[in-house]
Amino acid sequence: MKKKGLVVAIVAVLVLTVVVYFAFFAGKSKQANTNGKVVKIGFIGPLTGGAAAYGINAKNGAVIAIDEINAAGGILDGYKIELLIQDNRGDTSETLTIMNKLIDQDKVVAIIGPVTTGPTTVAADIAGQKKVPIVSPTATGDKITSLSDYVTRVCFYDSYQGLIMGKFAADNLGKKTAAILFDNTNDYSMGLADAFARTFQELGGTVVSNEAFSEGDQDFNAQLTNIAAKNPEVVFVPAYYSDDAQILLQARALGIDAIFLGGDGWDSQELINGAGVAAEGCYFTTHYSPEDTSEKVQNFLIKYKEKHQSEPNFAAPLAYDAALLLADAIERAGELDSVKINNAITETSGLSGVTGEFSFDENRNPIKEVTIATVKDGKFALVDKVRP
Amino acid sequence: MGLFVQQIVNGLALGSIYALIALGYTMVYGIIRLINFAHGDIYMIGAFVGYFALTTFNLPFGVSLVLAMLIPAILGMLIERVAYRPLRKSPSIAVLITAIGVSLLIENLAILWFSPDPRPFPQIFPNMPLDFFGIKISIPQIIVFLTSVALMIALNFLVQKTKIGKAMRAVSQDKEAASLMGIDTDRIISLTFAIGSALAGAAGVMVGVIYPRIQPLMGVMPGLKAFVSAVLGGIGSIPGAMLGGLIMGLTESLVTALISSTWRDAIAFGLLIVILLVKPSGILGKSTREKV
Amino acid sequence: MAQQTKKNSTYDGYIALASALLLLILNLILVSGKMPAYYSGILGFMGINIILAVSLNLINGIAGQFSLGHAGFMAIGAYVSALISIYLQWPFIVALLCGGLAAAFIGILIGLPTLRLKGDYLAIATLGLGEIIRVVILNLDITKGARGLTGIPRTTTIFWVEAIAIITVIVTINLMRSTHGRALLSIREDEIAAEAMGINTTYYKVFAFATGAFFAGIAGGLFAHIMGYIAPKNFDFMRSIEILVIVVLGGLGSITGSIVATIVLTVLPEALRGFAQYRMVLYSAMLIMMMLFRPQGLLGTRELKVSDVFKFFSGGGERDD
Amino acid sequence: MTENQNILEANSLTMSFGGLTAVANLSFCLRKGELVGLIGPNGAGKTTVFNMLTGVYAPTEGSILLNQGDKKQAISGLPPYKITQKGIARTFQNIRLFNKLSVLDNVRIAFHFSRSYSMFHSFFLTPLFWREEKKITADATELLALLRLEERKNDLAKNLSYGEMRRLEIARALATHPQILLLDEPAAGMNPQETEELSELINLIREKFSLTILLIEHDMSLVMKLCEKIMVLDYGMMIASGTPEEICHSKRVIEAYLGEEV
Repeated sequence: MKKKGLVVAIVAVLVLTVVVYFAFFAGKSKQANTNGKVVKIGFIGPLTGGAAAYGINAKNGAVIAIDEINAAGGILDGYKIELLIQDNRGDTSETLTIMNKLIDQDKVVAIIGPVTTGPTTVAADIAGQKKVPIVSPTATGDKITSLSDYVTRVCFYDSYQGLIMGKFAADNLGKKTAAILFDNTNDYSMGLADAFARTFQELGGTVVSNEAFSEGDQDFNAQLTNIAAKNPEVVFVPAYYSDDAQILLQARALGIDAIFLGGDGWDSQELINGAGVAAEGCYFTTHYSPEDTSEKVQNFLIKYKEKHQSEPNFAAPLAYDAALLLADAIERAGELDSVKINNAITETSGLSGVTGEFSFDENRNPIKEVTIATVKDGKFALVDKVRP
Repeated sequence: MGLFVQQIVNGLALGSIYALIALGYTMVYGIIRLINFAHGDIYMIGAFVGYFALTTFNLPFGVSLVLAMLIPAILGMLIERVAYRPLRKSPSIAVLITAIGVSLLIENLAILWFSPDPRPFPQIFPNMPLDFFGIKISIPQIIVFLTSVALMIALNFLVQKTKIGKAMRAVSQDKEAASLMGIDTDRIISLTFAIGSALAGAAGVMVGVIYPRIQPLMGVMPGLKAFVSAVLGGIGSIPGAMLGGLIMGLTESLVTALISSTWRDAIAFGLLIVILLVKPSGILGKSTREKV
Repeated sequence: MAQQTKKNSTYDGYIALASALLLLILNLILVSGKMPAYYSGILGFMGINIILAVSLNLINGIAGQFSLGHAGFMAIGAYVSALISIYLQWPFIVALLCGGLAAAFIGILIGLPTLRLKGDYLAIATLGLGEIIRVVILNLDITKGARGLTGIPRTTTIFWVEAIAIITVIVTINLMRSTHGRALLSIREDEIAAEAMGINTTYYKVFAFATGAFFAGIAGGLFAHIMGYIAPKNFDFMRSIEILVIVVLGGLGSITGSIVATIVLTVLPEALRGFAQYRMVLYSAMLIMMMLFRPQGLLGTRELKVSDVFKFFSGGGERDD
Repeated sequence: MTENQNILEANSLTMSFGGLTAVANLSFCLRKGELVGLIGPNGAGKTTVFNMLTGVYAPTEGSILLNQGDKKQAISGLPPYKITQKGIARTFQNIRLFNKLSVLDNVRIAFHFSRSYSMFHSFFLTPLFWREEKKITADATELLALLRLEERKNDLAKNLSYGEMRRLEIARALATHPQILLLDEPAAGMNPQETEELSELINLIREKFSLTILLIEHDMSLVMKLCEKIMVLDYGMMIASGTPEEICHSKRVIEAYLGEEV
């Protein structure tokens, strides 16, 4: 019996090795089929694990952009882009390995990703060391682009959004008391909360309650009950849409009728699907509005739905834009040299994508309009576009 | 004071869900001494079955709840048959690793099939607060609490009064003696998994009702917390699991309200360790002395 | 005498194993300059996992104390050594040692009360302790909470990792062969009988816990200085589970088993990389199959010896545990 | 030191578990070199007495004094390993060997405190380590030879026969260099032939190591033949003690055993 077990185990390992080799050679032969003229770009994001919803959306968005570019004849006179997609499970050590693999083994010229801030922090270091540019679609942590000259992002950074919302609450809405409910296991949420509180107080408002929750929480009643007791005029919830829907529902069930405010994490059809009427009248900052009638936006939305039979969340258009940005930069660099491509990225100006027109500040953060959206009659509606 | 009572109400609703999941843990542990790590994932499957029954097939709530108990029950039996029964005589740690493997497998298959995106659970009951002397209790909270209590009473009846229940208790006392008494222990173990999984499935639907969001990894933390609840109450003891679940829910709610949610998990686990040190058998468990 | 030669060959096996590892490290030093970062990175993680697995094996497999909180000790080592490197700029090896000692200290502190528990209860208590450590780190200011600690010098090289991994393995194997190692084994086998043999079981359980925590802390320090960035998420409960899976897969109590399993489980996900979303499904399915067909782990409780390899190639590799 | 000195004194030992009193107000002495039998019906509290003497249970009341040379010291309440180190060794009624270790290792473990070296030596395999290990192995092998287990020294303990397991338990106990040896039903499960050999063996080790032995046994013929003194326990109380002949004729003992088929 024992011997049989050992044999089975060994066979299993061997079979796997064969499978691996197969995968390896399959990868090789695929490369051979594309007749040389190929630009390799890496994609890193969580396709499994807790953050997979963003990773998969981002991947889909990037793929749509690359397909469009290739269908239109590629870049640099006939070079086709090959996107090498890697799953980092949202894990930092996986990211380190993947960065090394993409750069050393696969010789990519640039990388789209990582999607979340933690892994991007790790990737930034290696990108700088090896001088290969990375463009993160959605990593909003304030510091990441200052970690290395080779990190660019197409989304806003955390405190920028918090600042805009704080201003909006105090000036546009004219409110005096606010409560904050944030995810303190998430740096994105913490960053927005800090910036909101700072701005709101500078403009004369008072933060009457500051409550925290942890990733994966389902029950927000305890925090909301505390908030209800303070009776604030607005509640700022810098979290992701599925948490937001929960919070809205539970808040309304507790009889809280304050105005809810949020960041780009709110931007998903799922917010309305999940929260229903509870979402009415909330405001949030975001990258673009699906209601935007511009051809670029509508074209993207149609393509996404066609290909994936689902509504994209905000990660998809941002990754789409990241891919556009890279392709544009490679075109302008004129050759497949990572350093030149990076320079071209920083020099980008007026490139128009789904989420707006891109130029970059000295820290390679995008200078583009912030959209403030609301929910009206079960639909997102554009409130304002704010320029810094 | 009103605030405090309000937090207790919140804690009871959360606690009743922990209690439902904890029951499955406690029953399985009581009968084969296995921490069934996949139990939290069965709860997730229950939530998804409920979701599809309510949305895709437009079934009424009662039917959906029954389905969400039935399918996890079958899944629970299947897991026991395929993954745990062949290891009945292996060291417990090997079975534990298998359980972890099953848990990972279910989670990752669910991500593949259902996509990792969180889904909003359909709102069946009006999301409005009822006011009891200043204490606000929402209709979903009431539904969840009452359903959970009803299921627990039913389970207690099953275990205490029926023949099957007696057989289950006998097997958990002494497997060999029970089989000598003519009890088909494999069948009873299978049945225990079925009942425990059905309760977890029900808990999944309850969670959908009260916190209407479901996703493939939703079972991980509640699973862990429910197990802690089971240990807290005295593992192997059914009233213990109920008590443990309620204590857990109340503690979480009060810690979040009075201290901070960030310390909540630390305090929940701290409580567990204190209980284990003071009374390792849990609040309602019976202590056993090793014979020398 | 026949017995004598048998004994000697066992020892030869260990010595040969150690020297094979030493040779490997010499090779690594030679090529590490030229090695692509992808491979040296994987080797680095492999080495760290070997340290973690062997140290957990000391607690779980050798002393028989079911611990599920290893990531917590790793976290303490990682944070302490990283903070020392950032704020005090002490030499790398000193920072590592401080991390290890801090982990060992916490190990003793929490080991003393909890090691009265047994089996599954101990497992759950240690799981809870690991989570408590993580939550504390999440809430401290100096650790920067969920934002994570950036700016850790990336001093860890493949040389450091492999050297420390080999030291860990050799020290553990030496320990196992001594009277102290036998004391640990006796606790695993039967605690009451061990006490009756005059063995201070509490002392040895805490010793195993502290030593395991020490090496886990060192591994954490290496990890922090390889990544340059650490966050509480790196040390969650799944991390403890990952290490436990390695140990059980290799065989509880078998040091060489832990090494073999680490290699398999580091290479396997890497190899499955092409399957993207199916990767974790395959990994978990493999895990279940392994346990069903070989619940005692790859090597059971025995050690892989050089003579086994020769026997395997000469066609007589099968033997009982 | 005289032959008749008391080596162990137990004074009014009481052990209760919750409401149940397993041993009540038990006092006795062991003289140096004596071989004493402890008998009584099932559940009389014999093993509980052993557990108190070896520190597994701390007596609820009463004290145990150990005489070594001139000094008397209280050992009640000490942890088991300290009591073993002070010279009381035992075997277990339900055999407790280290099953997955070799026979040799089972005995080597018992040399743990008498032949120890510091952690440092085991981490770095110093010459002292090799020297001590060699001695430990030699001593263990010698003990195994004495108990006729030498041929099985590389087998796992769980693969031994029942009689061999009992002997290995004795070897292991002897390796802790005891002055007092407590044997808990050493002949249980043995056939008459094996029992006969066992009684010779007990006499042999008693001589060789000048041991004081306290023996729990159900096999009356063995007890009568071997012991110089017998103590009879019933419901946790000593109902008789004396020479085998006195016990045979004690009314209370016969009453206690009446109805019990021994």
